[in-house]
Amino acid sequence: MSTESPPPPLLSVRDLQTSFPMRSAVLRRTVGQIQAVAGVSFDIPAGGTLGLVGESGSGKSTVARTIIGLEEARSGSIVFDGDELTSLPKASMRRVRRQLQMIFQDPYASLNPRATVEQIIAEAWQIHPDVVPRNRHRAEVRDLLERVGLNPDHAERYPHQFSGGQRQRIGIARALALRPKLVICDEAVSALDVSVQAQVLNLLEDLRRDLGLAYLFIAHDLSVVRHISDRVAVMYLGRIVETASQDELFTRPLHPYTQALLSAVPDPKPWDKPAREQIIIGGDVPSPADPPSGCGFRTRCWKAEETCAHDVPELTTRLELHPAACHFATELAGAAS
Amino acid sequence: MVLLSVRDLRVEFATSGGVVTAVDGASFDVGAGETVALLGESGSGKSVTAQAILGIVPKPAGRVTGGSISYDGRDLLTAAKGLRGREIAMVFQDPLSSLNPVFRVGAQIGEMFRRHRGASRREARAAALDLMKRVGIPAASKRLDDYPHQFSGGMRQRVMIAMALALSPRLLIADEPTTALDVTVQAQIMDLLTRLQAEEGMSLVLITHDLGVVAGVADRVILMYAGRVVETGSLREVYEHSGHPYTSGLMASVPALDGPRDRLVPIQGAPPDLLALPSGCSFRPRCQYADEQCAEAEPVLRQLPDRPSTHQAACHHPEGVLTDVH
Amino acid sequence: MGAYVVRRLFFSLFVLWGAVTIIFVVLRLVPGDPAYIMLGPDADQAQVAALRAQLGLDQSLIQQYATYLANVVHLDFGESFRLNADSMSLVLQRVPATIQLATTALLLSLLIGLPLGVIAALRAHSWVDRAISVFSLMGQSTPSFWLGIVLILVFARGLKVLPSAGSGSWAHLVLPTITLALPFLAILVRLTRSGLLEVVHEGYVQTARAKGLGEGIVVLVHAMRNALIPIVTVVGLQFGALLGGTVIVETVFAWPGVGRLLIDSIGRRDYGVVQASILLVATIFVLINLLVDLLYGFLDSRVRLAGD
Amino acid sequence: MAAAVRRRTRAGSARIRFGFAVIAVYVVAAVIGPWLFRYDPVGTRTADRLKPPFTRLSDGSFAIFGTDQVGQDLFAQMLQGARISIAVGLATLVLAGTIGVTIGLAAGYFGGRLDGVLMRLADIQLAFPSILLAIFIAALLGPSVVNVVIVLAVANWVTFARVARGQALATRRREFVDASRTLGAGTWRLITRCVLPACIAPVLVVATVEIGHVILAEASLSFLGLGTPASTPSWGVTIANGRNYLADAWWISTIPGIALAFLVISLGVLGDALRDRYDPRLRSL
Repeated sequence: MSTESPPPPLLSVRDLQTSFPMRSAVLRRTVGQIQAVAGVSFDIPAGGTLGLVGESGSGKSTVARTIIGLEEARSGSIVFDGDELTSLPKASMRRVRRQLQMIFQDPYASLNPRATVEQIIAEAWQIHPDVVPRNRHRAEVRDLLERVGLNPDHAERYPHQFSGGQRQRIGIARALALRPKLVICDEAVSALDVSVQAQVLNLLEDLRRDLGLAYLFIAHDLSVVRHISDRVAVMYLGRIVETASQDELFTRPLHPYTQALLSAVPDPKPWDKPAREQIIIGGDVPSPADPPSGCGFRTRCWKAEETCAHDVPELTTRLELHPAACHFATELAGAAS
Repeated sequence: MVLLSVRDLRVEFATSGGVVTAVDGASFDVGAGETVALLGESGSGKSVTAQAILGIVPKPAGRVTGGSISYDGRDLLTAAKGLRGREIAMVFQDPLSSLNPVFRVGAQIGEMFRRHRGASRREARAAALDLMKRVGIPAASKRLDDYPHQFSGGMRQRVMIAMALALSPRLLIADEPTTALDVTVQAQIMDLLTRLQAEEGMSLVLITHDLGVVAGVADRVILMYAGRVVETGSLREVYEHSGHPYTSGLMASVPALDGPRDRLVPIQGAPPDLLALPSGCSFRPRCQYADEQCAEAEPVLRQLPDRPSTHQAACHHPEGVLTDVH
Repeated sequence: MGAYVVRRLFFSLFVLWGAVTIIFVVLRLVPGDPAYIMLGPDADQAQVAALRAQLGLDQSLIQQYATYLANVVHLDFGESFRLNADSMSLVLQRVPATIQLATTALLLSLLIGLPLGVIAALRAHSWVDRAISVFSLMGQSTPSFWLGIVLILVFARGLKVLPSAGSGSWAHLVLPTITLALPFLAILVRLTRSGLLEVVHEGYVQTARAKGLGEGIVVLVHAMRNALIPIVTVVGLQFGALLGGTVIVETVFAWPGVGRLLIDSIGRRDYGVVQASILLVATIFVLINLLVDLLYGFLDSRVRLAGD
Repeated sequence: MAAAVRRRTRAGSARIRFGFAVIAVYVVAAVIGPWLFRYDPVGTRTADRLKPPFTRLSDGSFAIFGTDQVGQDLFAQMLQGARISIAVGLATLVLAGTIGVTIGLAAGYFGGRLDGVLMRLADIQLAFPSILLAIFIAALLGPSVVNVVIVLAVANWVTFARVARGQALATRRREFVDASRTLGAGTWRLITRCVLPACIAPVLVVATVEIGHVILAEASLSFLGLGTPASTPSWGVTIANGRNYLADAWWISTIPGIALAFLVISLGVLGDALRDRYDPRLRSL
């Protein structure tokens, strides 16, 4: 890209594959693999935010869970801050884990109902005693609560005493406890009411600015992803089909799926803009257990031709365009502009 | 012509924490052939309102304690049972849990004809097949004998819609019909609903929390907060000239899909706790315009200054909202 | 459905094999020489040695297990040296009486338990529900051997309307059936009530109401069909308790079934007959549960079609 | 939703108080009763044989529940029986609970092959009606208090294993467990801090119901002559003895049965009330 070599990315994922076993009816033997993630590559620079969008079954959450170590990668590499996570010994993994944290979707399920807020946040320091010494737990918990916009005097309360938005703030405080460099937000604002969602989005932006955090922001809501991301990657059936800067992707989508996805998002003020033609694609996302041959999107694509059934389109740049995994990306670019 | 008229509806629920007024004096009308959006976040009472219209408020915890609902001149609070399914139909949020897992979908649709019209098994089956084709289920004849769990989310919602349409109701209430679905499928279902509404000429009440979903679809908007109607009017009027601070706050909370990426201006505070509502205006603790008047008197719906008479908001200080935002 | 049936069949066979093995293991694990235990403390060395040879106790464990399995497959549990007859045929003679008792008790429980459960659920938290719940709790908590004795005291000794023991007529069947049925019936009431209450708040019940169906159809068709799924499973497992209960009831009422034979044989240290009876009851139980599983698959397509 | 958050049901407080009160009376009677009313297992007083309730005996003592076939005071005998029944019940529960919860936790948390093996074992065991298995083992071991505990524990561990396994399965997939995992928590920490605490309430509920069943089973075994030996007169033994004197002395069998049933009913009431309060699935009703 530029002439001087850029600093290495904070997180670099290459050809990541994650699969789940599929069992037979009679003897419950493993008879095959469901490819939840079928070869995914991306980079996140320090302090950057990559938005990962996709519908259910796209594998976006599995990507997150594999990076954080909740699922095992079948192949591929995950390099975080210079360490290869897929082959790291357990002891070193614990050290690396500190730098890599996650915010979960469900603010009701992600907090242990039997623990106080202080216990939930300080658990991180019990596991990693070198981060904060025991006598500092109380003070640090209060600092963190203040930082995420909660009353520090509520440290002794239990999760059920908070509202959904407040609980999500507790989850954020827990993720920050180990002073991470990268935070994975897996649908972190999806379960919240719109009015509260905006509060949490603003908080995430403030934290990025103040702490220099990088985010892998996973969501199905395109406007939320656009709002928070520097770069955006679109996933479909276990693969990234298009990736570009936020600005590029939302103004000049190349992949037919991205175009359909953007077109499907309802506009709250449609009368403000010139009438746009809505693309409504038929059918559903195919099952990852039985994906179509060739291009995964071809069964719902209006551009699909013979070749799409045979060749998996690669995620590469065509002409001067940003990467899109479609045989007809150049054609579609012309049509879109 | 007004088809459905809700007046001062009150619905209470007994919870272990005390009695909660889920709907607190809501009034609105739905005209024949009209599409109305009932908007609100969690705890607004929008779904309970729909349950009250159909007479299916979960008993014994919940009960209608006041007000009236009339449908085509008939009192729904007493006559809902005879009209359910025939005149008024409903589609729910989660199509998987809303379909009976142990019966084939063809039988579940056909049941409408068998139980209401006394159709034979064969007639019901044929009618179910027609409906499934009409709502766009591919290979419908093969899928009649499938079970709900064998369908995708979007297809299940189509089954629900087919079932609701079976007896050509004049009013269809759709409670968050696309919330559980993916964006591309949501577009399909909204498209289907609007198409069917036009074909049937029925009234459609769309209940949702998503300002965008109803934007291109609904004629009118009824916005609810903490069990009360806080703003109502034509959709464009309400969206462009919000007269209630809650409405304008919601609009400012949604990130845009185009234009500049400005910092969001969220509504402060948390959604209302129905067990501990403040005096006067329920929105008061989250409102920048709130003053003593708001604590003393509960605002009623009234016409907004210099706006059409149909555009009403329940706020003591709509002028401030109108000038600040626009 | 085919794969499901095959899977359940395999599983039943596997469970039976496990039951046989447990009996073998328990027999060998018990401290002391099985031959000595069987013969009792009065036996002399020669008798013990003879029995050891007869039981194959001088062989290696694996050989013993193989012989044992082979014998079981041939339904050969040896001669009952007390009754001078083939153990298995002794047991088989007693099976009809036990089946008769268990079936009537099962029918009685279903006929009374299911409707009571439905009524309790429909009138949840009313006085009717409370009364039914109290009855059900008492039914589950009353020791059946004691209930049997009280029934004899009242109906046979006191009122003299029914026979106190033995078999032969329908009148003989009444008291044992009631005694055996009561705990099972009580469990059925509870299960039906809680099963129904669990599903009445489900979305599809709301849908059924929204469809304008009558309350009877909503509850008895849409809710009940789903509520039955867990009920059927637990009923299958609880049927084991009912079978186990026959041992006690047959003892109390001198009913000539397998249970009484079992207790008599334990008293006589007739272990061939003991094994044969236990294995036979276990087999009946496994078969019942196979039926239950198939019924379960019929009721719930999700189970039947999983993985097909 | 705010309403749901606040939901802290105090369902069944009256039933819980009733259950605890009755059980407390039984426990107190079992602990101190036998000191106050001496029972001599081998004593015989022919003059006082088969006396009905409320009889003044030859030594001037008052037999509120009458006497048995050897002239023993039935009330003293029942106090002794309470001690045995409750002790056997508790011991069995501790044994079966420890085995069951350990196995269930391991199966549910680790899943996979281990789960498969352990749960097939449980399935096989369930193929035996538990009373039948108990009868079989008891017949081989011979009657003794320790043997009864072993037999009943073997017959009842599966219930605990299933509950613990179900809870472990449900809990290990919860997001808050994933959250601890991403913090770097090890297996031991996850089991003891997240999964085990989630098991405690349901296991206690099951234990309450189950102790009633165990006490019933003990009485049944003793009634059949396979439980506690005649020298330790548990309620089952007493009822069995009375069977032979039904015509002349109804009280010998009847009164211990009522005492037994009342205890088991109280345990059932308590268990139900605790379940209503702590089982979130039923709480919403």
